[in-house]
Amino acid sequence: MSTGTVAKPSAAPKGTGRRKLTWPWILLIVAAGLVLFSLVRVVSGADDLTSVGQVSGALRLAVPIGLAGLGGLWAERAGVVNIGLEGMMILGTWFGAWAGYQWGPWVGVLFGLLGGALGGLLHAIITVTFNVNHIVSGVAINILAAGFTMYLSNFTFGEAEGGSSKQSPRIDPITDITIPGLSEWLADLQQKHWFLISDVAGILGGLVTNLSLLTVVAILLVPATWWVLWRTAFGLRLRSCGENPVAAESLGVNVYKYKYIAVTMSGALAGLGGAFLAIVATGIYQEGQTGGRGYIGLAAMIFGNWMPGGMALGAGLFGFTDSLKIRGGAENVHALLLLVAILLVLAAAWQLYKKKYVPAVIAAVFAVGFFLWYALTDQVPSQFVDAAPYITTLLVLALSAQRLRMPKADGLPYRKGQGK
Amino acid sequence: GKSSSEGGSASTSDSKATKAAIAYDIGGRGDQSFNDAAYAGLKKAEDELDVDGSEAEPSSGEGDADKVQRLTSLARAGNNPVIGVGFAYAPAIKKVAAQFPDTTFGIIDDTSVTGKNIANMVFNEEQGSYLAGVAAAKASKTGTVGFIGGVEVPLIKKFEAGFAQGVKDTNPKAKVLTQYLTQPPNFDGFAKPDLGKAAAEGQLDKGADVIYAAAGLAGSGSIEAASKAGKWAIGVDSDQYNQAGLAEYKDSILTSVTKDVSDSVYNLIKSVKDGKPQTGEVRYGLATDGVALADSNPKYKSMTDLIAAVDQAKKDIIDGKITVKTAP
Amino acid sequence: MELHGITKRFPGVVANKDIAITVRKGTVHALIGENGAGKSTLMKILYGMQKPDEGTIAIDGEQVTFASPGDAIARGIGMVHQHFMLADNLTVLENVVLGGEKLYGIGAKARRKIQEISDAYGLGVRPDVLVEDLGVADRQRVEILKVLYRGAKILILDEPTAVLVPQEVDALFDNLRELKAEGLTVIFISHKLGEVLKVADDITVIRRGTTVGTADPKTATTKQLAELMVGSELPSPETRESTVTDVAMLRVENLTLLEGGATGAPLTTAAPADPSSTTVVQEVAAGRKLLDDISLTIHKGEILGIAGVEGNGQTELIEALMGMASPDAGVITLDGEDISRVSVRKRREGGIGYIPEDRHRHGLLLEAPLWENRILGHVTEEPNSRRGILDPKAARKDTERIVREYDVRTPGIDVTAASLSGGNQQKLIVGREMSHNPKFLIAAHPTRGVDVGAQAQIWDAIRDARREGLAVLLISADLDELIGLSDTLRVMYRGKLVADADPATITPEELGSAMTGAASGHLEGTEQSEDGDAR
Amino acid sequence: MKKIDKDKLIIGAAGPVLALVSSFVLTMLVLLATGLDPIEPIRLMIENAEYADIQVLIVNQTGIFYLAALAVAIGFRMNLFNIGVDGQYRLAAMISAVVGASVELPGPLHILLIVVVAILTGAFWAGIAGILKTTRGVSEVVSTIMLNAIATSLIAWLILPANFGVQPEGSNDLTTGEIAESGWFPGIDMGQGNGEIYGFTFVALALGVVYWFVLNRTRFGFDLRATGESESAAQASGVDAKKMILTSMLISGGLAGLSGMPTLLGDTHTYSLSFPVGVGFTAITIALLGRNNPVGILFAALLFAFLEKASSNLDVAGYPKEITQIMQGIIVIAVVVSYELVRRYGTRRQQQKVGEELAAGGAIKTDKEVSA
Ligand SMILES: Nc1ncnc2c1ncn2[C@@H]1O[C@H](COP(=O)(O)OP(=O)(O)OP(=O)(O)O)[C@@H](O)[C@H]1O
Ligand SMILES: Nc1ncnc2c1ncn2[C@@H]1O[C@H](COP(=O)(O)OP(=O)(O)OP(=O)(O)O)[C@@H](O)[C@H]1O
Ligand SMILES: [Mg+2]
Ligand SMILES: [Mg+2]
Repeated sequence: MSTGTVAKPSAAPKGTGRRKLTWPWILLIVAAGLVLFSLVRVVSGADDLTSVGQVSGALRLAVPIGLAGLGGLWAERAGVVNIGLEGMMILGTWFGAWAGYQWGPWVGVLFGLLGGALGGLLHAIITVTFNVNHIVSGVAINILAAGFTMYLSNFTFGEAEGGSSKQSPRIDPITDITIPGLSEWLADLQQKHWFLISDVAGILGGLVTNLSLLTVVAILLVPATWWVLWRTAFGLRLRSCGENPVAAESLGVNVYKYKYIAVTMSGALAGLGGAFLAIVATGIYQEGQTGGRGYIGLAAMIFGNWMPGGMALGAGLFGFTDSLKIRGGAENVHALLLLVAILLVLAAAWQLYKKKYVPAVIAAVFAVGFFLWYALTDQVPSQFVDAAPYITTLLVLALSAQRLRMPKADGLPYRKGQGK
Repeated sequence: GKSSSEGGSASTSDSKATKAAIAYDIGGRGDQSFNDAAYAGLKKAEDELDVDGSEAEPSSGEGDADKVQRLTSLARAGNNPVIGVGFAYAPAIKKVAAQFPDTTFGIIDDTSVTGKNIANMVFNEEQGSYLAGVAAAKASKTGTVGFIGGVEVPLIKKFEAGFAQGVKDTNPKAKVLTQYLTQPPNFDGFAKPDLGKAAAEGQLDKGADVIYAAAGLAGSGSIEAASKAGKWAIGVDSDQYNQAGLAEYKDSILTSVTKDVSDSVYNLIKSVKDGKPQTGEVRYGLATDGVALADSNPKYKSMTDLIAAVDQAKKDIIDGKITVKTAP
Repeated sequence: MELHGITKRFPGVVANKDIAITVRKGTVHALIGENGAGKSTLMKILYGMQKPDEGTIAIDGEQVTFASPGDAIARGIGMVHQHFMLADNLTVLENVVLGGEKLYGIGAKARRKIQEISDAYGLGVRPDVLVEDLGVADRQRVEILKVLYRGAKILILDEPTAVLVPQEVDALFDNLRELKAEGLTVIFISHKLGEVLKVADDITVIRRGTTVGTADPKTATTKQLAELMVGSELPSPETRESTVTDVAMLRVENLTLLEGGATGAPLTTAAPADPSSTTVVQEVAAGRKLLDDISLTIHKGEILGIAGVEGNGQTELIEALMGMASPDAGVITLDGEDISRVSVRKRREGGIGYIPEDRHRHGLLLEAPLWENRILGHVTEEPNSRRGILDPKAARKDTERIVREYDVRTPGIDVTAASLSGGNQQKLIVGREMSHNPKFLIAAHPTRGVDVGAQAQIWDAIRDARREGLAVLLISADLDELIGLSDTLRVMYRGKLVADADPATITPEELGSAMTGAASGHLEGTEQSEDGDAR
Repeated sequence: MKKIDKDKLIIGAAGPVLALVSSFVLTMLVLLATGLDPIEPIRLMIENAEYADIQVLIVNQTGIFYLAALAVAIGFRMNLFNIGVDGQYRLAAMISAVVGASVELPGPLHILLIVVVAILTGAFWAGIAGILKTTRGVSEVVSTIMLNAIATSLIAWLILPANFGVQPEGSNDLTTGEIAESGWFPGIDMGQGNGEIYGFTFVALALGVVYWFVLNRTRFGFDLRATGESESAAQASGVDAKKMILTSMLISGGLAGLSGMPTLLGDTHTYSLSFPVGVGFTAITIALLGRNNPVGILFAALLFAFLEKASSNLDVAGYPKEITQIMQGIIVIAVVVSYELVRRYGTRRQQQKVGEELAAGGAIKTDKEVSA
């Protein structure tokens, strides 16, 4: 190892019994969550919690994170840690905008993909061919991508009409689709603020209102990734490179090839996330536009246990809280306090049931704390509102039992013909 | 040892032409906001006063020491005045101004450092915002208006305070929704239109029908959202009705609270060139039109009731009948 | 199939030198030779995983060159590697179809095919379990299935029996005979000469990279083979006179460890992917007893051997004794002191020595120099440190002593542990552990994968220490070693000590039947103890 | 023996040389491709770095980077990825500034108090990630990313005038109030307005020595390195991995907390909205570039400080400053790739030697065998 620092996210405790989440269970959990949410909304009166606007906003904020996370997933499933997602996203924003303002948004999307893929390819060359520590390479790519795009902006956007050295001219928007009738009907229903029904209507409404075509593409990429990686021969080979490349090699799989494909694809997806930011979310390229979303995407992927569905859940959670806070945080986040209090009560009850008294008491104390905070105030200070997505993520991670399992050869160096 | 500006071409400062310099705040030139406004002032001075202008950009994550070095280097190169764009330059100017008594230093948005050769160019943003509040309260049908601040710093809170006061004084029952986009030192809130848009959408959903965004570039997202919803937006800093990038939404831009940074820079340079350098606090308020409410939108002009109320408020403020708070 | 003039050089080592072998179609051809003789390398060449520097390969008279295993597979060659080549986190099905997806897809058709093959050869493989949950023998079968699935005509088995008990070996051999009857050719590598004689049609011996001879299994004896392999007589692990005292050194009472207990909390890194490190837990259900009421006593000067198929709790027993896992019940007493709740470090300081079963995972810092490896595990003890401060000078000096006394072949003490061969790594570990005069030594597979010469040295070291009153817990898959070295024998099965035996009279086969759960209680010499209540 | 030394020397020198040459060439190519003079910017930077005031800036920045990079490196040495150094650094600077401004103590005590508070705050913030990891298995990568953002919010709240902040009359800045002069760390004035070298820079260097000593000469350091190299082996050797994770996280956080001290005690004497940020992220690169080695990190920190400070006049001369960031990226890649190439060569050499030794040791008599 060149630097002795393959840092890897935590591995699951050995021998934890895996209980697979089956569909009925998932649906049940989702339903329970919804009821809880609805309850909190009705009690707190924060009707924005599940409004159409809130959900569609959440989606818009979640997409770039989710695309970055998906990118991370491709790379890490093939055994390459990709902390360079941020850089690849930056390339996506820049290339996407550069092509987008000149030749239209869809060409921009294509170039965003290509720009990100370029970053991915570089990462592949450094980590796969030269076997350099993956984190070093990723960090270097982040610096390089940021520097490179800032530098190039001076020569491109800086001279373009309506642009500056820090931002691109405006890009034509991509068509938004709103399903006529349905959208309004759901919005109306949501406006009634009925228990549960309005919530479901709001969520569904958010998913069909002002939906950019690129958002649709991004959402479809999640099941598509799952299908490709878990249901095709190509995917099996790719995953085998992340689990045991030597075994794959011994069966005639060209490990280098799959790693190259995976990491390039990873970059392309992150680049698409960047292009989304520039073209759909903002309409222009701006320096520093990604604002660490690549890292958050990586976090979402770890959160989701290296699985597309879990990753999407992580990105969604983040987008949701992010949207909550930006759309009138003081009130919305205040309602979240109640939710947290209830969840903590449930956690305490569960620990009690499992006869783990100390954690139960701790959870209960926190529950009371949060409840008091909720009851005694009307608003959460805006500073804390800002932290809501991050605190939520931490809380969810800390409360959910950690059964994360990264691909076994993730981040480890591999050289052809040197396996034992 | 030598200092960076003693040697080299820079030290040949014997030419008669006035040299002026501005040192930018984070973001630098091209931010289409604060820094660009300062640049516009410099540019105007170059064009009209035959001044030799130079600019210097900060690097990200730098400290006071770097700013001291930058200002020193600019001053040594013979620039006069040297203008620090933004309050972050205050500690640096305090140090450097003492060393260069013959050079005038300008600082925008700060009066905490003072000196014979320091010009503190400050704006009564709260006064302009008060007028915006009056206009918003008058224009609102729902009685709910929104304020969006880019980053929650005292400077932007001045905007909030003035706006809220203006609204309440006009319509005591009106509700002001307030939303800040980010917390310092995360200055994304001045730069990310998507955040401004999301925040505006949230406020619109809560019934706001006039939205005032003091959020730099992010404000364009708020304007977009308000326009799409068929509601009013109020712009900031420059007259956003005439801004090319926002032409699509101009009809929805009720008015803008202008803050004439560009003129303040120009004025300082001119004063130095004229041999009567400004010093001490140079305040730009309603009285001098340093801050003002734009009236380019024909629809705005047609609201006579509203204009009357705004003009009355303006008069009251200038006369001192109304004092506008600077903190919410 | 014919191999001709194969030469393969690695940096500094000639692994194969002008090797020539002819394998007849439809036979089992055994390849024997000591550690590092070059057997695996030769087979990897035949399998396309490595390219020969010189030499030719001909199959059915036709000359071939393989650029990758893919080419070899296409020519009908299949290989079961010495170290398992399985991805733990994939299912059996996925592991089998990987690389051969074109044959039957990756779905239902493939599943049916696997079931078909499994039934045909009685492999009993379940396609949808995770490999992680399989025991070693099952993994072995998956490996064989992988090869059969691809329709291999030539089967290479590199030390397939190293981890199997005699009964499992017999089952494997039955399979091999069946395969042979179907016209398949098998190349079989083993260190166990008895097995070789049992199953092979031809034998080729390799020493130091070259073929040194062939033998006819019908006439040759193991002794002859051994001499051919090594060039001298084989050492035997016999202990000679007993040194057992009646002073109890280690006493374990009612030790119980439940699944999902305090073992390995979630930590910094995942263990390096090493499929050969088989901490196998068979079909673990939450709360299952990994160690079930274990009681044993080891006296000063006694070697207690534990026999058992891997994955029956030996690893957990070691972890519990070392303090790496905290047991759910039971008391461990070392030299009269209760150490049940004492940390690993304190136990080590208190005189427990540890030769781990997996030296790469538990015994060495592969990328660190030898002298730092000498410190590992004894960092708080003399001469490595004094009052919290390391003493590199003393440690280096002592490392040099160990290198000398234990004949560790190395150019110096500053090279990394990774650059030593397995046998030399093991000698270093033994030397290190012995240097702190342990009262009690845990020796897990102390000679696994180790050269015969080094094997003898390690045995000597253990015997010498035993004479001076060392108590030893010996765990080994090599039943000859176990029987030869131990003073007392116990058999472990599903976390329980189910049987005991007298090493003087017991045979490997009898031991093997107890290891598979077929016999229990006190195993009496030659008379079969089938009356023991089979659980 | 002499031969080995020569080998080592050549191999040791080959890496940096290869890296320097290739990054230089690549940077020139980028400049050429955009139609700029390829040499001039580099010449300008070198010239700029000859001035005393720039040198002071470089030295001071090196100290800051060095501390933060040590914080990152100590985590890396045991495979912990503390992305949260930036948050720890900011929070520690803020809290210690508050404490420092609110007390009056005699000189050394005052400084000591501030420093201790900074260490504790940084350690506390990193410790949250450590606790979450050891008790709940939350990946420190995720938790430190989150904690960075949470630190931002927490600071924004704490610095409100209603809480612990101060808004100086006439200023739009928020500060924590000025620390009395007894709490200023004396520096070395370089005269002629060239600025001061922060006294804390020397503390940073001393800590580099301590870092080396602790890691290489103490039991604790050995355990830490062992855990980083092989967690399983370390555990078997008696290291309590959980305790180790927590301890190193605390140390890392403490060092991160210290990295705000040069600026706070030597320059600003207050924490304000314009306190430098992003140090912790640059530090990750520096630690990786310096290969977590105290001397390597020093050079890497110096290099990065040079690139940042010496480029200050590039924009005035008409060259985009961003070129330095491109150079940073290229240098990191060039360095690690060339180190890897050299390492491969070196490993091959070493194995060759081991092989020769083996061949010499185990006398082979292959050819005299008989076949049965
Ligand atoms: N993947 C590899 N890359 C480089 N060198 C290797 C590799 N695998 C093995 N070696 C070299 O081969 C030598 C022996 O390796 P290995 O441990 O496989 O030996 P062995 O034949 O099993 O030895 P022993 O007989 O002692 O068990 C070592 O010197 C090692 O450096
Ligand atoms: N990848 C490699 N790189 C360098 N040397 C190697 C490599 N693989 C094997 N060797 C060397 O080749 C020699 C032969 O190794 P090989 O694995 O073929 O032995 P073997 O006969 O299979 O031994 P064992 O009985 O231990 O399996 C080893 O001593 C080792 O030094
Ligand atoms: Mg072998
Ligand atoms: Mg071996």
